Amino acid sequence: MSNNSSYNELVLKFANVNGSGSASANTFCAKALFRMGIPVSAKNIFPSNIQGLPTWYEIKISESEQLARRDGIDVMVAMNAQTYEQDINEVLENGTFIYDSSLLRDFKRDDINIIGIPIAKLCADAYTDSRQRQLFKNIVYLGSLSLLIGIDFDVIKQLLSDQFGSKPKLYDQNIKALEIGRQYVKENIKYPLEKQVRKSNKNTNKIMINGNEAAGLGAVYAGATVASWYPITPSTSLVESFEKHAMKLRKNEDGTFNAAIMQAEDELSAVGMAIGANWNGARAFTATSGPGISLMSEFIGLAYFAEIPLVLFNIQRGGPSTGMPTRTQQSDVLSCAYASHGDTKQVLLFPADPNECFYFAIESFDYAERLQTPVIVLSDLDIGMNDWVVDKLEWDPNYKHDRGKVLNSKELENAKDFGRYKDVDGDGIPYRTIPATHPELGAYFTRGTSHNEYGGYTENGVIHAKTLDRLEKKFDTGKSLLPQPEIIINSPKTKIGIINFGSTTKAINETLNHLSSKGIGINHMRIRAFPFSKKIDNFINEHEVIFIVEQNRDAQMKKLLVNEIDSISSKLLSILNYDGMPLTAQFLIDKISEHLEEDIDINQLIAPPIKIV
Amino acid sequence: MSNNSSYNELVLKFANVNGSGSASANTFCAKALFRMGIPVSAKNIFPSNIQGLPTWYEIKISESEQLARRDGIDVMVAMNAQTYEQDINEVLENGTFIYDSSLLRDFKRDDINIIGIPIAKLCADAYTDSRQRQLFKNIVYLGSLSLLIGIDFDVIKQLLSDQFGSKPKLYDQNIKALEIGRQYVKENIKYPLEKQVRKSNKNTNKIMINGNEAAGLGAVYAGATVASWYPITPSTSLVESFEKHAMKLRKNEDGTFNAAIMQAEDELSAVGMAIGANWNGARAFTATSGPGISLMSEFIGLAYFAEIPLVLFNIQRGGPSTGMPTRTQQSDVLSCAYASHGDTKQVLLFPADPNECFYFAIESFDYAERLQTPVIVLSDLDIGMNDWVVDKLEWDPNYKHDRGKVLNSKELENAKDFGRYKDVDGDGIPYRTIPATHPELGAYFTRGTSHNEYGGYTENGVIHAKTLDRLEKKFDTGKSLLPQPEIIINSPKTKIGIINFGSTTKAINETLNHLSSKGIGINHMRIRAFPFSKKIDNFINEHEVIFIVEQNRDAQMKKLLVNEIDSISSKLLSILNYDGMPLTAQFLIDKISEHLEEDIDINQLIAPPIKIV
Amino acid sequence: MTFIKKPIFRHPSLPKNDLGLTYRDYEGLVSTLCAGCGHDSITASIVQSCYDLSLPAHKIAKLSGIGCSSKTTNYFLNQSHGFNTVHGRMPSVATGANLANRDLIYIGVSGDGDTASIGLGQYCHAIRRQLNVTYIVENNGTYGLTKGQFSATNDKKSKNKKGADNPFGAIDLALMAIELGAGFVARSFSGDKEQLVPLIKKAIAYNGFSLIDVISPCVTFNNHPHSTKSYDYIREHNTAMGELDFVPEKENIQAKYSEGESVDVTLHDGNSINLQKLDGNYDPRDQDKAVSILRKYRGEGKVVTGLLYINEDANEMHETLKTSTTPLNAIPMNDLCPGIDELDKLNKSYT
Amino acid sequence: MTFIKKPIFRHPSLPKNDLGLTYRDYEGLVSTLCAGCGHDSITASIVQSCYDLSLPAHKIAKLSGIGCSSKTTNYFLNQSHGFNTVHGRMPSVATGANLANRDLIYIGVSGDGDTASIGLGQYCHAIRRQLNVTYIVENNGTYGLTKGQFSATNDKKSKNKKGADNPFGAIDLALMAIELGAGFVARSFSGDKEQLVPLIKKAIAYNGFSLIDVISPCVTFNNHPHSTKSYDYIREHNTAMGELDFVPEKENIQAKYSEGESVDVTLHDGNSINLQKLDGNYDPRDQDKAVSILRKYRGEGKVVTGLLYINEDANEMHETLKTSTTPLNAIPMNDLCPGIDELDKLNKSYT
Ligand SMILES: Cc1ncc(C[n+]2csc(CCOP(=O)(O)OP(=O)(O)O)c2C)c(N)n1
Ligand SMILES: Cc1ncc(C[n+]2csc(CCOP(=O)(O)OP(=O)(O)O)c2C)c(N)n1
Ligand code: SF4
Ligand code: SF4
Ligand SMILES: [Mg+2]
Ligand SMILES: [Mg+2]
Repeated sequence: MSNNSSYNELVLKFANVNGSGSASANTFCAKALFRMGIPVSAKNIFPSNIQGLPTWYEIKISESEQLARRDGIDVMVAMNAQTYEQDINEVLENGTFIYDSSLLRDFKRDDINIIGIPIAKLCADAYTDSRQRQLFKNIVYLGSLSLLIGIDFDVIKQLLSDQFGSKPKLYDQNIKALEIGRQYVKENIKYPLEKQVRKSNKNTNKIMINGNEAAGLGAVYAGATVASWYPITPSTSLVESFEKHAMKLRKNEDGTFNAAIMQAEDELSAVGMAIGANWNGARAFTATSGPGISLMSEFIGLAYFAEIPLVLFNIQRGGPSTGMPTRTQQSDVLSCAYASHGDTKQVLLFPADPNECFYFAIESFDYAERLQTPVIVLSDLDIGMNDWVVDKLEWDPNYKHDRGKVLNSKELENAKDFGRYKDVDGDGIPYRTIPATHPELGAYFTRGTSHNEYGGYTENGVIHAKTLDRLEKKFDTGKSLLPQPEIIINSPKTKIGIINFGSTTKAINETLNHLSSKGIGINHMRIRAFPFSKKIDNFINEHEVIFIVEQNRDAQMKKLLVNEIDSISSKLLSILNYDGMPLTAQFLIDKISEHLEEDIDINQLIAPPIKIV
Repeated sequence: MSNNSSYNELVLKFANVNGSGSASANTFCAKALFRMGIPVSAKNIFPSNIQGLPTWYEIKISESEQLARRDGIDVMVAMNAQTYEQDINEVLENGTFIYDSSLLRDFKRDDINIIGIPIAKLCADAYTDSRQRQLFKNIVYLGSLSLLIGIDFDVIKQLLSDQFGSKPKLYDQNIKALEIGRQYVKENIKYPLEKQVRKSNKNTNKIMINGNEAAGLGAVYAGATVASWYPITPSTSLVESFEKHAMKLRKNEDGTFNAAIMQAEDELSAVGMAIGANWNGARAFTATSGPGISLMSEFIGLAYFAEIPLVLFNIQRGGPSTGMPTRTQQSDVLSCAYASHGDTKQVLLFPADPNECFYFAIESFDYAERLQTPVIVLSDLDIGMNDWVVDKLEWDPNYKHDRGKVLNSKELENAKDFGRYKDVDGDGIPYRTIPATHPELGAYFTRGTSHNEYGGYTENGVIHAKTLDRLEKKFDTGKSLLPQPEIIINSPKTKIGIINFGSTTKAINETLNHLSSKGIGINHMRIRAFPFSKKIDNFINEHEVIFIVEQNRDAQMKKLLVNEIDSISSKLLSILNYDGMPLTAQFLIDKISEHLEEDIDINQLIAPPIKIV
Repeated sequence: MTFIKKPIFRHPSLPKNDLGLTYRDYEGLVSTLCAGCGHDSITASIVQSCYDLSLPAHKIAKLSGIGCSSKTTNYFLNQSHGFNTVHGRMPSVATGANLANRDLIYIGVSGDGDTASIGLGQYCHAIRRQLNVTYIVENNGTYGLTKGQFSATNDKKSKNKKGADNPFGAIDLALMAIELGAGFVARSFSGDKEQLVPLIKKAIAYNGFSLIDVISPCVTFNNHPHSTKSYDYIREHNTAMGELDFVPEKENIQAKYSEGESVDVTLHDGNSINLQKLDGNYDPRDQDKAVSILRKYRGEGKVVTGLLYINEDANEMHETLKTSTTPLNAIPMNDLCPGIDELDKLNKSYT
Repeated sequence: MTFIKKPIFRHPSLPKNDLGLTYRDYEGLVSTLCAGCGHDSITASIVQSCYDLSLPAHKIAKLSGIGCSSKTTNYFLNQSHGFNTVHGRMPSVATGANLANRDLIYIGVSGDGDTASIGLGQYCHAIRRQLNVTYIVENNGTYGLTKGQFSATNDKKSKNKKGADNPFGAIDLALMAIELGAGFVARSFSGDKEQLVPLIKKAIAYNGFSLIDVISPCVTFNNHPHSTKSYDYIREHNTAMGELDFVPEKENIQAKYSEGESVDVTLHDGNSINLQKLDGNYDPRDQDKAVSILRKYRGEGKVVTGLLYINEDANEMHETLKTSTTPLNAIPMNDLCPGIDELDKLNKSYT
């Protein structure tokens, strides 16, 4: 063992061919490290393809919990000859490059440690079936690696026995493959490497989970009963998680299920079903990404305007258009916030990790029913499909699901005059009824056309504008109801702040730590929901320079902030008319005069025109 | 004739039942006034229904060319008993209320002049066929009105003979009906009214036309050959105009047409067809409104990302959702500017009246082909479906359609290395080829997935980000190419400005005149296109208070301005990453450090953190 | 025809059904459709059917898309929840609603534009799932609400209001439904209440997807050169004025004919259609027969009406999905939420 | 299977077609589909057909939606413009392209998810318009690219990769096409080049909508309990690991059988299908016969292959629309723009 040994701080990367069984093996490795109590973070970088293309898996191992991605690889397990060249370039000086030396290669880098293991040969010797020869290559390199970086073999064994518990033969065969890899290292290679791992205790009360698994489970805990969806990467596994858990936890004695999962014919249909089910009093959701959001936007506008609860998970991927379906981005912020034509605004939630996906999945239904409007949970591929180490999921037995303002039969009888769209409480949120509640009371007509307080059709512009105003008031009500931002004041005196949301949080924490160590204090706010809480206005007003970190080109969250926080653009005064009638000059004159008369500052800016007409 | 007579300044309104033939009659009246040389502006306020519901038609008559709508009616022709009550309330003091006194009524308003004409009875006496009795009521009240306010009968006759030229019998019958109305007035009523009209000379070189008619004709002049669409109010008549003119002006000797009009099965298909046709080198467009825009958004994103020219007319109507299909709004600004998921931005044009609809329809194809991107012309119901008096349409015989960067066979042979998405000229605009141009050169693969400079599939985040950057550069190129704002400096010294776009311009002009007359000078800028010209930045920077006038609730144009003009929200600094990979801390640290080091102002804001880690 | 509220006065001597309700109790708001529109006749037949069946209106949900036809859900069953969704997408909303509560009766009303054009995909897939809905297409071969464009069910030979030929062939929604596995497929005529009411009643009783494709003439579809003099006048007048803005009031077209008989019905536009009623011996359980009879009469330019096909064994959607017999919207949150112990187990599985 | 560029070396002795081109000249990029995917066989048949017909590749436009199948347009005809549009909406883009230039040959490639689910409406309406396209559905009964969900063409009885039953009935795209008036409707099998190549050639030559529904097995569809021991191992392993991420390399399935014969073909998943080839006496011009033979064999659980229906008199879209014989994209702007005199006349009409 060299004196330069360092522990639990390295980036490990696997380069494979997809469809070769490597994904399971690599996940297995991350899990073993997790069980050793070491903080890890794993990223699967896979192609939009089923078999034969390059795929990578990165594990950041960091005792000091700096768990954002990092360029520059310490140990590269290069199992795909097609990408050797690019893979070896990523290895840091003094790093290690492990490859399948069944075919020897000269890599022309002498600043790194190149290890050849003849994996294909080892497997050809050990197995006769061609598919086993293929598949076990993954386990063999895992075996080798376990010795090279020091993964506890007992942990591995336990993990294998957990996984193959009921299938001892599979267990044995996997152990055998591991041993092949270990044996080769023992006999041929100096081990362990300088960068290695050792047991730690950082993962007490932690779990390893991806966001889609957590969100699907959250929807089960939320009491959702209808999931309608159309397959699309990277959202598919969210519905699969819901299905798996619901089918297991909600099975009745007669073989029926207290849930319905419906694969729709497309995204329009998927969201239409979710709207229909919510309208009819079930908790229903859909999940999609990218193109699906665009296709759903007409229906999202209907739900907004007819005030139907709706939960929609958008697991964002690389856009625009079909874009990069297997890469992560945060580029649907604007298209979701303003989804649909006309004056529409949607409630957004921004989970930062799988743990928050679970809670937001639950709360999203509460918000959707309380506010009677679509709630879009903006996760992304990084959160949704990668395994993260997070706090374990908690459940408060006293938690009560908030079904919002729904009138039951008795309440309907006591109500003086039920009007579906009346603002009875002054918070902009009307009362609704579920079909079949009462034989004579509470029926109303739901429509996407303009309507009066009773749901009746109207083309009266004044009533239309009043409805739009109430919807805006309702939206404002959301500001205090929804998750508040997380604010960390690193320096009470600094005038510099940084804002982020979603999956970039780990990188922010790491960055702020780094800057702190250089004596630079920057205050941090993580946005968790739109409409924006007043605290967000305050944070922005209290700082003079604010960085906004986003994973998109168009600075979409910044746009949303300047859009919604008037103090930022205070010199622009809006004059708005939206009753559907062509504008009159009198309306304008009145509005402008009001401003001129009431605001002394503005008054002082007046100068006479060149010619007086 | 009273001494209080006033001329050519009044608002005339017709209240009718739709499907009763009133729309033609009322348009006829406006046309007659127009032919008398009087400035008029007509607004049709109709229900989303075919027969039996209330409908109104307003004509503002203003010699002084104050042609925005005005509340308060001078002469109301109330032909719908269902709405008498609301109609009479709109009449100004000393105004006139004309109704069908076949059924006498006491209206309890003695501050106005109430005139009863037994129109139904007159028609019952004059006609035997029940449908003629119905239809000619409209002509009878027109006849009465012509005497009451003084519409030149010769003008009316000429108009009738132009309209029914080839059908002398129809002409005679209409004249007869007019005379019935006139006769009754002559015999029973004191005429003319105080508010009347007389010949003027304001309409030389003017025409009366609606925006959809003009835009459809513009598309013919633009050389568009494919129109694919799905019926939706208020955009339908645009395609009908294109069809009418193309079928007439583009008929070949063999009976075929140099145009194809395709009614698609829905909006997704309509825009898909337009994209396919443009991809294949035809000039093609679609027209829609409200819900159609939402449905088209996936395809709009494809055209943006694959860089396919596309012209889309959005004749805006009242939203959200199905909303008020027969009312006007400007509430699709944001949903069009950011149509589709991912980082997308669309070129918008904002015509202010039918005249500009004609020119923008032509230019939109030039811009779409030059920039290889969708161009959305944002008209609205007010412009699109109402008849406006505007300058006549002009055509410059030297005008050459700009087909953009399309390589022909010879150019392909001379080109060293054709790459569909290469930025050869540094303006962000690549060269394209039309299928079948050359047997061996120029073929490329068009896709919505991420692609390299040759159109090849890629999942390389760096290449993806480079493409997005080039698209942004191309968008910037649009800033100087597109129509510049119209700026009117009413007062060089004032620090107050007003911004508008589209159909509100008449109201702005009227307002500014009014304020001018009170000594208040406000400078005016009319925005005509997005991306915003630098002149727009300048105007905003040069004023301290700016009113922004919009026909929507959400201040959508203001949002677009603060979004795109960084000076407005200069304290927010974006840090953006969009290569599809999870964010690294190093990336952040580098970006922040750059700012801290380079910008002295920011540097001064630094304070140390509470605890240094 | 008017937007004035219908008087609520109920005559005490009106007949009552088993629930003690009168016909009036099943009505909706006053129609705003054109006088003479076939859709209004269908509305009346729906009211009659629900009254006859003594259905509790609040247990019915009525859903529609967008169009004149789709507006009608507002004109019947005031005591039912109604949902005017978006154009062409009613089937998905109805599917979701039904998933949430399998115990309600679902009536879906759509137009030929709504179903055969923009909504064709959703229509086909709702059928494939055997959604338990009574799906009524008010088929007028045109886009009424947007003023008379051709729809995809319009026969190739016919002309539109401007005299233009319909360029493309008609989609036969009934044939399509049979092919896709709909359990109950019928065709009728808006003016034939005697046939329509029993069909609606059977369709409501049927457990699965039931289509009734109802030919429903549109008054604005008014352009045939062979109509009366005065009519020609109106047409010419409209043309000269450049706009179709006079819609003469018409009577609903009625048709009475017996099983096995055929009848020529003249539409508002002067065109006529030949309706052929299935005879009493026709066995609607034979799918092959249904397909061939539809194809045969279509070939002869005839429209065959009646119950074309019924599959008495089809599994409706919930049976296939094995959803709980209790409606999903009625299961208490406590039964749906697995609680803390399960979460502990799950947490373990994530380590 | 690999993303390495295909070597451009061409053997000088390769046979040449009438244009002097070799088979290689009709190829595209190297496929990235799974080894053994049926889609790759279809690609080869398309290449063969175009080579045999001596088509100038640049006069062909190839369009597709999204899916493994839709990717294949990149794997043939490198000299043709290709367009991978959006999921399910290729028919509309192809319609627009065809409107712009009626002189090109259009090959549309789609999957069963792309066509029978999200794209069903566009598919039906493109047929109705008799769009002149060779429309090839690479039908594997599953969503390959999104990892094995059921598609709407999947037979009710079959199971998916997780062993779950397919709940809903299959949509028969060929039957649907015939009903909607497609002029040319065929069905084939990816592994039967001898049948497929002539069908593709005929379809390309046909002037109107030609559908070839090609059964095309998917390797990942691998879950049948009756397969070999070693396979079972992989399957169990995948299940235990919780993810299907091992795709064993397979051979393309081939099938050779003659007219009138039937053959059982075992798929990668161990399931088998029975293919029944139409015999030489079958007259594909009889629509009724085509419908009934499809219905009959389906009833027997068999898949009938061959040219099922052809209408030699159908009007393709441009004939119906009366578009100019010169492609619209080739008419000079000067001929399209009416100019100043017409505008003056029009201005007058607006006064
Ligand atoms: C997405 C969308 N596109 C277009 C429209 C406009 N539109 C309203 S009704 C209608 C057609 C209705 O035809 P049909 O369903 O046959 O009903 P009908 O009026 O004939 O009864 C259309 C195209 C719309 N409301 N929404
Ligand atoms: C709008 C949209 N929804 C979903 C997807 C995700 N998606 C990609 S391919 C595919 C299914 C492909 O199935 P199929 O057409 O049968 O092709 P195969 O892969 O089986 O050949 C889906 C759902 C998408 N790309 N776009
Ligand atoms: S336009 Fe036609 S379909 Fe619409 S209400 Fe009138 S008659 Fe009925
Ligand atoms: S997943 Fe199936 S359809 Fe896709 S490439 Fe592989 S074998 Fe072919
Ligand atoms: Mg219709
Ligand atoms: Mg498939």
